[in-house]
Amino acid sequence: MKLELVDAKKWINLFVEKLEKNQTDLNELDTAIGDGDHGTNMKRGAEAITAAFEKKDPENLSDLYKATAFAMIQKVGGASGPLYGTAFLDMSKAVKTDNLELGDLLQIGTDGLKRRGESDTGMKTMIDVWQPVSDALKVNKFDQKVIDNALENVKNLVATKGRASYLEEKSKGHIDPGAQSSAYLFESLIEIMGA
Amino acid sequence: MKLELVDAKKWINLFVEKLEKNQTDLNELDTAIGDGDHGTNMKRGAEAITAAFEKKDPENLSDLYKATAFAMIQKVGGASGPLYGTAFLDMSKAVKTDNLELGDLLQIGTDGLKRRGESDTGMKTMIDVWQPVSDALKVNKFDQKVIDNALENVKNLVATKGRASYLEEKSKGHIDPGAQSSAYLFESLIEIMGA
Amino acid sequence: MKYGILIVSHSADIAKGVKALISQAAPDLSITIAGGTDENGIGSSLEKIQQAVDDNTGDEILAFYDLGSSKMNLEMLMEMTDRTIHKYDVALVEGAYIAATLAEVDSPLATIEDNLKSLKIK
Amino acid sequence: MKYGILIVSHSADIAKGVKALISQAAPDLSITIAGGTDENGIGSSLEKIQQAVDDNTGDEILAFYDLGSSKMNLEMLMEMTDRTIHKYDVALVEGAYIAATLAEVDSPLATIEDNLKSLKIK
Ligand SMILES: Nc1ncnc2c1ncn2[C@@H]1O[C@H](COP(=O)(O)OP(=O)(O)O)[C@@H](O)[C@H]1O
Ligand SMILES: Nc1ncnc2c1ncn2[C@@H]1O[C@H](COP(=O)(O)OP(=O)(O)O)[C@@H](O)[C@H]1O
Ligand SMILES: [Mg+2]
Ligand SMILES: [Mg+2]
Ligand SMILES: [Mg+2]
Ligand SMILES: [Mg+2]
Repeated sequence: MKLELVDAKKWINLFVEKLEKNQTDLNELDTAIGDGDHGTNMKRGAEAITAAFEKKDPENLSDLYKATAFAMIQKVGGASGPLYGTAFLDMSKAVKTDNLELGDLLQIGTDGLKRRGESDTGMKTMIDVWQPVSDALKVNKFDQKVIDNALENVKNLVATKGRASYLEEKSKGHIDPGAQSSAYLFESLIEIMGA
Repeated sequence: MKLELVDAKKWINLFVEKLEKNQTDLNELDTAIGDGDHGTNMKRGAEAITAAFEKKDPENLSDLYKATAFAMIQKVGGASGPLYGTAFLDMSKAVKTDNLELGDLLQIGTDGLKRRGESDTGMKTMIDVWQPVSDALKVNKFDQKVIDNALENVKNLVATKGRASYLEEKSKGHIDPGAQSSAYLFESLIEIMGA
Repeated sequence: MKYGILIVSHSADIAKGVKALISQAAPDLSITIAGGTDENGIGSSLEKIQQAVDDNTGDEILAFYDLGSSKMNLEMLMEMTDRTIHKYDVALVEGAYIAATLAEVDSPLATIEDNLKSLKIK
Repeated sequence: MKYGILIVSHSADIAKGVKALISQAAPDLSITIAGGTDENGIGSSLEKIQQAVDDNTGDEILAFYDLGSSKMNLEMLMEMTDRTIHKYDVALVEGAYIAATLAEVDSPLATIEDNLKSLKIK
């Protein structure tokens, strides 16, 4: 499947809503294995996205993803800023010439995360949600279960990237905050896909 | 030879005078191979020594060296503080039971420098003045030439301890500021020995 | 055993900033600082270190410093105090961050020191 | 070739303090800093990094950072700028101090990088 502008807008707006609603939960996850600010960071990013869309309503997919990327890059203030920012920026570039299949598009975003984070799956980061979601979309098997499984998997991992990696074994048993915010992103996607 | 209280007091007071007079020169030496504050640091120490002596006139050698040590430790603010401080503190302890021969006493001070600095001769520090002066005193051959030779030698060394060590080869050709302030200390000693 | 963290820096600003940074990851630890000279210039102050040790409520103290005179003053204090202070010759900011993160979750000293090993630069 | 120094830290205080500390040993270098978020909280700001790069008058820039997001934002900026920036994965305070000391006396890049090697911890 491919996303058209109107649905993609709904997607990002839903994501923004969830970030604003779940700020405290994200902070709590980050308190357990990080510095406790992921919710606050993403809330700042969410507000910046809304402000950017209000300032100039994106006219195409590329602009939409670019505005999302810039808001994240400029306002998040934590590692998730350049990470989400790079993912959306790479996606923005990719859709410029061609409205890609969603699985392929998200793979480009995932590759952006890997590049920016010098990381990969299995390190207990947001990548552990992005990658399975991209994979599932490529074979048209994407649903809530994919996200639930990814979060379940991430919970049991030992972190080897990001702040949580300093905790080594003790990072086990906690959901990675960036994985959770990414879960909100893709739950928003399910909602607009179902609609 | 041994130093009696009255002469030792003159010695330290002369040292204080020289430090106050030569603040700029010491800063300049430190600017070349360090952070430019050795004169300012030693001036602060000198003032604190004067203040301590005014507050309570030292009644014996041990008190004199101890007051000197504490003033240095508390007020210098640079590496030379704990260094001179340790040297004089160890000397203060040593003279408590016995008025030692000056060469032996200064050797105890020199050993204090080595312990505090985890350093030795040949590293382009104040030790390269203290050690030859102690050695010369032990064999009754101490004069200005000993100090001049020590400074000449220190100038040609490559620093391996203290800030100057980061400069490696480029530290060569400069007199170490701590060696110079130590030269003032021992030139003061010559002056009172001659008198 | 709850460890406290002691930061000794040539700069009052660095010390203050490190405390703010690591407090985020370790809000439950006692983190005390000694930065700059008595007059808040660049340098170090035995008195400030003494005060920071006195104020630290950790059972034992993990201590981090930046350069030469911070180290020597810290060692001087260690000879004078009866508090147990572990001094680490590691990167100041990064070492203090990792130690605080681990101490916050009650990691044993062996684990903390094991993780600091790769940060030894002094 | 006169090198400039760029300090990227999660904390505005750390950045300010490092600048004060290394300026003592390297008064002639251009040292610019990016510390904390846009609102001066703990975190990093691409805009501040951008500004610090713009303000740096060194021919090339030697850059030092503390943790994760400082690094990523710095790398992001490096992809966007045409200034030559050398980024070092070394201890922030100690690395910046040594680099500044050497750059101050016009040491070649090879010497500076050689001396930074033993401070690599990231
Ligand atoms: N190197 C990395 N690669 C991929 N993801 C990372 C990396 N470092 C951090 N993350 C993600 O970023 C999240 C933390 O974001 P946030 O709390 O906003 O940043 P910070 O750690 O700077 O406070 C982590 O939960 C993790 O998912
Ligand atoms: N490890 C050491 N061992 C012996 N002497 C040292 C050591 N480190 C520094 N010094 C001495 O201290 C002097 C510098 O003193 P000062 O400028 O007051 O301190 P700082 O380097 O902290 O600014 C040097 O010139 C050197 O003689
Ligand atoms: Mg965080
Ligand atoms: Mg953070
Ligand atoms: Mg100095
Ligand atoms: Mg100094």
